[in-house]
Amino acid sequence: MLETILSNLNNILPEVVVTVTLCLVLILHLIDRKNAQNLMLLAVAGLFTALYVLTTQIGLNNSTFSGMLSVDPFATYFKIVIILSTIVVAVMSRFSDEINDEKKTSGEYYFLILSMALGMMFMVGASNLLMMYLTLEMSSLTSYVASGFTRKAKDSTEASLKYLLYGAFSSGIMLYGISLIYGLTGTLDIVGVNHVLMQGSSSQLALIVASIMILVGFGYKISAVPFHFWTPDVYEGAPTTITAFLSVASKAAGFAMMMRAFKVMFIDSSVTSLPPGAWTLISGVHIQNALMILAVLTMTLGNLVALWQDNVKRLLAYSSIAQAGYMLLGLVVLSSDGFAAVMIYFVVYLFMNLGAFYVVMLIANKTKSENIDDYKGLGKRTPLLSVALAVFLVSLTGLPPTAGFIGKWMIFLSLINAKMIGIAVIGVLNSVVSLYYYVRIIRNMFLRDGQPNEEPIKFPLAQNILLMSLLIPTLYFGLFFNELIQFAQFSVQMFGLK
Amino acid sequence: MTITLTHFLIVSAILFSFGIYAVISRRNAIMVLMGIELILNSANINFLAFSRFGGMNIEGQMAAVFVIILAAAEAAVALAIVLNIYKRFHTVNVDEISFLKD
Amino acid sequence: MIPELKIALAILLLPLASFVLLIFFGKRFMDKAGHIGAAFLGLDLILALFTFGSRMGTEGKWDFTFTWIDFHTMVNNVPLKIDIGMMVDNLTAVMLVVVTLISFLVHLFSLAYMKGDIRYSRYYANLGIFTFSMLGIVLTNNYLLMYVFWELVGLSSYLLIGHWYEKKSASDASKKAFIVNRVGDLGFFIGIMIVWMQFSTLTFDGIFGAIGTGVIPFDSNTWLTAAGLLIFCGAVGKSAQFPLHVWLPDAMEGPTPVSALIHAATMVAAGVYLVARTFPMLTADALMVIAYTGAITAFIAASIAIVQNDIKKILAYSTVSQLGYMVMGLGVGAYSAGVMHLVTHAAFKAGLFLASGSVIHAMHNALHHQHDHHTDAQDVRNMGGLKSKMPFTFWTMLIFTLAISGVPLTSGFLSKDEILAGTLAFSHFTGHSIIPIIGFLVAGLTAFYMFRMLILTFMGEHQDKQRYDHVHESPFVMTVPLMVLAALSFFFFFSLNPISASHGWFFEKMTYPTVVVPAAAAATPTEEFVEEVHHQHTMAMVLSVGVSGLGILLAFVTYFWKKISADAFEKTLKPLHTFLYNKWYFDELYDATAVAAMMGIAKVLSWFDGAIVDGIVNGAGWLAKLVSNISSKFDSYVVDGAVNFIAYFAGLLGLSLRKVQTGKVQTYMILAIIGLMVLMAMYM
Amino acid sequence: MELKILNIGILTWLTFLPVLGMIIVLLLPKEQKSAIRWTSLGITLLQVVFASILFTKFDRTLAGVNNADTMQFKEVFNWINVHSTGWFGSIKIDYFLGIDGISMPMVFLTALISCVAVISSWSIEKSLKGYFALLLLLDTGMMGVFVALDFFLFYIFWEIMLLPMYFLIGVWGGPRREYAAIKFFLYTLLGSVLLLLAMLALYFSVTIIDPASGEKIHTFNMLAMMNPANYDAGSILSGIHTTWRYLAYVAIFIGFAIKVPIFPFHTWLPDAHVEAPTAISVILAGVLLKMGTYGLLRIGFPIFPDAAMHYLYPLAFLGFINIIYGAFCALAQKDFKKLIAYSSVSHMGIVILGIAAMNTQGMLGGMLQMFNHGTITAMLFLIVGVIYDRAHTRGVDEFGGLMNKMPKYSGIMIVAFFAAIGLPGLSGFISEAFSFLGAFQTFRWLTIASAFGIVLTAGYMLWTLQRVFLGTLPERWNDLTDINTREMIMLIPLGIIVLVLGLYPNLMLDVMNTSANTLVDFVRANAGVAVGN
Repeated sequence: MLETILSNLNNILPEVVVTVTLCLVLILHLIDRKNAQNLMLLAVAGLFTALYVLTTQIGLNNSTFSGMLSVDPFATYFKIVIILSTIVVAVMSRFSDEINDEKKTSGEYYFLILSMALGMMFMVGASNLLMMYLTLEMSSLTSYVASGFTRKAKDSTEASLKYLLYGAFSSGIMLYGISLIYGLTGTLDIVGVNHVLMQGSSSQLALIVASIMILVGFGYKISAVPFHFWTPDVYEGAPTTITAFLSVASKAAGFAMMMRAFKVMFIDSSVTSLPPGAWTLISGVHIQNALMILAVLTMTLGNLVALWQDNVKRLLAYSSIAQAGYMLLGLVVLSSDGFAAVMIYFVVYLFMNLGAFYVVMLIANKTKSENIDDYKGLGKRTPLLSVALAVFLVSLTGLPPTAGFIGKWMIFLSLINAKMIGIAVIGVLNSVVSLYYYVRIIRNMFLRDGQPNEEPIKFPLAQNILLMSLLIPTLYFGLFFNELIQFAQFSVQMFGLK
Repeated sequence: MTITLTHFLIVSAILFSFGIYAVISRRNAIMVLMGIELILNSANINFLAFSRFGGMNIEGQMAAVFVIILAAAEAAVALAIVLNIYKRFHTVNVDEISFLKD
Repeated sequence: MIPELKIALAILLLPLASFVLLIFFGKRFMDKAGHIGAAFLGLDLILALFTFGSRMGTEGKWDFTFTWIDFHTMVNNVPLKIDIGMMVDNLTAVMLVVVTLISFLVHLFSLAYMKGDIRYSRYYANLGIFTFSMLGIVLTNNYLLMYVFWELVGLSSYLLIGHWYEKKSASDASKKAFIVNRVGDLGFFIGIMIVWMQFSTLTFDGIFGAIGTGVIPFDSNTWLTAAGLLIFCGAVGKSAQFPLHVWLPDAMEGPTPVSALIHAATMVAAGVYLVARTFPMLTADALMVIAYTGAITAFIAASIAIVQNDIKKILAYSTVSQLGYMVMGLGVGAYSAGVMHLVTHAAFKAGLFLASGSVIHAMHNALHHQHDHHTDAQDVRNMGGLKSKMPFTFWTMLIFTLAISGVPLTSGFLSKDEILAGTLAFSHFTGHSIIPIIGFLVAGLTAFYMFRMLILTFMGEHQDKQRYDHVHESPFVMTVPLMVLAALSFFFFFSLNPISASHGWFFEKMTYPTVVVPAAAAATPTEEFVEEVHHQHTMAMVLSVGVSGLGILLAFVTYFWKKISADAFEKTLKPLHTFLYNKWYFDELYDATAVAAMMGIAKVLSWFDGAIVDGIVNGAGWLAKLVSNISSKFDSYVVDGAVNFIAYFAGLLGLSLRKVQTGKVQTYMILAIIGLMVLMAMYM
Repeated sequence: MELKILNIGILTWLTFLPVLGMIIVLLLPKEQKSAIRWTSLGITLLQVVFASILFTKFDRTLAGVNNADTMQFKEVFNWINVHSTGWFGSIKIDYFLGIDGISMPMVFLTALISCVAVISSWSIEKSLKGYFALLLLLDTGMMGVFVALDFFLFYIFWEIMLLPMYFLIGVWGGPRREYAAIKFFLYTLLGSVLLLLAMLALYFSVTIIDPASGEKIHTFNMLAMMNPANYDAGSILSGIHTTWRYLAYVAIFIGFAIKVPIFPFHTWLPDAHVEAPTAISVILAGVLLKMGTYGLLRIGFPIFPDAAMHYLYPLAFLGFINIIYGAFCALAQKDFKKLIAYSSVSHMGIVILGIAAMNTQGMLGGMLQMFNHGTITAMLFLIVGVIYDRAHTRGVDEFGGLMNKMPKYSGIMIVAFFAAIGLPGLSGFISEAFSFLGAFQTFRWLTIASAFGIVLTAGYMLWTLQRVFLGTLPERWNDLTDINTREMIMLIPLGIIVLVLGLYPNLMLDVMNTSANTLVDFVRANAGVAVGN
């Protein structure tokens, strides 16, 4: 018994490392409350260790804890995304005034970040419905707290409440769905579920109800319309760092879990006639249309509403909803290249979105404002930062030669390959719409002049280094995406499937 | 009459509906949380009923136990947040706490 | 390329050289610019005379063709390429002399006339480029180059008319001239397109050769006629034929020598030359249209000329009328006569203009002396009695007038009654007797208004005594050209027989080209026609002498002996007079129709562009905003109502994209549930 | 045909010299204004030199178009190579540059116009570092579009131009610059996303044998897309006259039509031109508009011969509308620059008409018109710029009598105006004449109707000329100065080209001729060939 556990432990070594780190952070915090710097360094060090361990796990493809968790390339890929974004967020938190104001509790802050990360890392591996629910809740619970971290700020508090209620509510519905699935199939292990469903003879209606109820839970996590409503409010209210983290890491985790759940549960592995990489759903599972509708709604609504935002954080919130829409397109394709596209998109998204939030945060530090009107004339006051933000926004729009283009390009590539022209057209038209609001920011920075007496803003080297480490990949992957695609396509394979 | 699976399901369904109704109609945050508890427990009933009557494995009951624990944890976090809300807003009526909006 | 053609090429390039020299270094030469220009042209004239001489000795023609652009591809097994080149035949040779001679004389004349002009060197430069392009027209052997030089004379005429462009009227006139010509050229160009498409060549020989072998555009004589007529459009524009004649009178805004060179002798004759060149491929129908166009033009212009008072306007309309004459001549088929009239007219009409220029010059100086800037120096009513003051001018002017009136012993007489004979023959074959009638009528009118002008200008006596004293004869550089031209207005230069040109050298050399039109569509065969002309000749001569004599008599009776009161006439025929005086209201008509339409359309379209096309697109961009604004009102109204599902449902349906983000978390949950139900509903 | 400098292909040099310049400019301190100016000028001049070398070394007898072997100065490197994972098959994207008779004149034009633009930007003071950096980046984008033979690469360059253009109009433009800039941006992006979809559809329809590995792979290679044999049976764009092929062609067409711009996608043009600074207007009209027509020739026609032939008449009709409509709009303008902008619409219409003729003369005429319009309209915009710099107004009616005040200027102006009118002896005439001659053989009445445009053109051009240059000079302009040496330097070369091409068009025609013939024959020949089976 014990040795099985131990043997399993090195399968989840990265998680273990993170766990240890967060304990250490807590202890260090108890030792001296003042020094946030050390806490951050400790956390980052731990994360890097975890990252290293992860890299050793690449290619590992098995399941552990009696099928509860699977440690496969798919999970590993997403874990890397999560850890990377955690590192970035951890570092950028050091530069955030909001966070630094909460000196006494900065230990708790890093603890929260790390435990969120931990939850997400488990999410991407979870291959049992119960496990999925638990891990989802695990990351959610910490997120609720984290988004309310700056207790003095009313917004932050309100955000946490809304997040809590909405999250608990929708995960509750998801749980009900899970219970129904259990009733239908008598098992919670997704591979098992798949086997039962393959034999057919299970009630259509119940299956639909159940699967859509589960969809609610996922939809909430990835903030897909119409389960997105919490997103703008929480993103606006929460500290920018947490917003950034939620918008990337937790979305990634949600996506990973959703992809795994739907693929493993609903794939019809008996069908062999298909071209390699494509697959079909078990007859009677209509999840595809549902996803399609969700995707279209999500990006369209996200973009249209974003046109109206004057608060940059809120604007980025809607933009991230729209981005989720694009990624959903990758799922709709129902083929491994669609999944690969989504995974590539996430790496790209990691850099550009975190970059955008990071710049917004830095600017907010100085100007104490997130209002788009206060961005006027920034191009003169802080050229480097403005140019960087411009690049991130252009990348979010998806114009070459930025990484964002490659992300969208792969999505549409897979759509066209699946002959889904119509939906592809909707997608590209959306990206045209999105240009308008992204450019609004750029316009204010460069085309408009701010108040006459504004002096230039300078930023310390450390902050610029982080900026660069986000900016350079955004441009690099725009032109040299060989390895990225290579790695993503390799990582699509999940445990229990070819 | 003998109690069959169906009865349990009906009960849980009703419970679920009550939960939903509570969640969206009660103004007091605590009450909303209660509603959520109802939803979770309706799910629990399903789990137990299925594993008992469906002639199925122990998994369901195990799930129920986990859910109960998790519900407790959630309640703890939730109450902390609600407390904080009260500090800031001097009310726990969710519909009065709507400053973040378009 | 044979040496003769090398010389011809030199003739072509000399004026260009003069242009280049003067346009770039003109300022350096100060007032010597004129002499340089004149020198170049003098040399040119000598070469031209030489070419003329050697040409008349020989048969056939000199031609040089080369491939300008080779498309390296085949069109129905014929290599597609554009051949261009130059040629000299008798017609060309004559035209060379005419152009260079008159151009030279004008250069001379201008030395005095344009003295001290602000843009003296620019003026001579432009004369150079004009002469160059004009020579180009007569030297080319294909329609492409023809069109090229055609446009270039348009340009130089534009520049010269607008020489005094500070005057609004001048710049207007130049613009009008160019654009009206463009209309004609449009037709010309379309004609070229048809020809090119059918024959994939643009050389005269190539085209006529092809037609000769029975190939015709789109295998229909109609299209052949169309092609001919479209090319004729070019002539209509350049030679100021009805309905495009309106630009020529305005063109008198240019300096008088320019009028003499361009708008009397050469450029306007280019149209006639074009018709002559195209003659072989003109069908009967085409010729008919051409004849009528000429006739109508001749009549309209003559009728207007009667009542004009501006000496240059009178001459302008007489020019239009005479051009109509030539075109009519060619139209009826009297090829040689038409061409001959071109040449004779060039001489005496240039003379008339230069003479009038000399008069205007004198008047100007006189007026200048007494600091009178109101009196119009060009109004014949302010003149009179200048005979004794300016003898040279008067006598030469008299000769020109006789020539244009077609009085025997003049060159005009010869060419004119050949044309009239042609019209008679034409009516004999086709029965269109209206043509000869107009012909003779116009002959009479011409004699009348020309002598009216002469009498008013030189005879009677001058009203203003003091001004009269200040009038002086012009210097020699101006009178010498007049005398030269006067000499050329006598018959013997064209035919030793004073009463018939048909056996003179001109007709010998200027033989009819061989018509290649398919017999079905062709006009009367040349031989029969010439035969008939001979029969009609005497008749024509008598009649023409008669009518012109009548005209002259009437002029003297009215304006010299004043037996008939012109004013009384004016009174009685007031409406007619105003109608004629206002040139049949053509300008007004065109302004009211074509021009107004253009500008109207332009305004409408540009508004349309700004408002509609753009508006639609922008509108699409803002559609989202619109929709959500409208629905948001509706929504806010509903949301304020009781919290009930249907209301929210409706609100959601109402695409209230933004307003649903109320900030109330329970609203969100409800919406989520609705979404859930909708999703489920889709499968049930 | 190979030409290397420091073992780097000349086309790469041509394309990326400006980037080099941009980096230098960015490294230079703000204060070093003259250094920045001279660097940009040097770079662009070097570009012109290289372009001229190309022009002389270019082999007139090779056709190119759809044949990789006769493409000249080729450079092929593997850029992206994702090994087969069994789904898309391998993704291979080549860095594939090369030019033929279609692109050679455009390359030369781009180099020339960029250089002229730099000179005309000399007086820019407002944050000129950024200005020149963007200008050079733009230059790279334009050059890249004309030399890229791989669709993906083409698309990248195509998009790279957008952002610099946006800033150049938006920051250095006139009063309504923001509106104009975003309008340009949105329009062009809309066009290019459609292009993107068509590109992807093509990608999956075309398969070639990878010379390296020997496996079957999809490709973005344009030349491969032109070969009917390469289409997979049953792929989206296989077959002939299928709805998908039509849709794809229309998508591509709209993408390019917006750039040309073809009615009704033209409304961004007047705004952009009026607001943009002179140099940018010059680039817009001189080069960017040509990309649309170039795209049609390089991609639209040869890849979709059937659709191209099927939509030939509509295309010509749009050309006709452009000619007449543009001319009329120009006739009504009071703003000198807007007037010229609309004249561009009209003149580009002639290009459309010419290439729609789908025969040698029309094609040659259209291609030559592309080049000529580039030079002529550049002159016109520079002329407007000169007067605007002095008078700070563009109202046509506010001037008059400049002929006396600014003789040199007026001399050049006359050349430009009459070239635009299409006066023989100047370059405009030849190309217009050929376009019409060619078009007449395919569309008789339409061409006759379009030819009416030459009258209108004369109308508005001469009217403008009269209003601005003739007549008497208003008092307020008494202190206007004639153009200075710098302005001469940027105008004279263009003037000379206009004159030389007017007298000896073969200079350019020779370069295009073979390719034009091949293109026409290819399209006509393949219009009936079903692809992919």
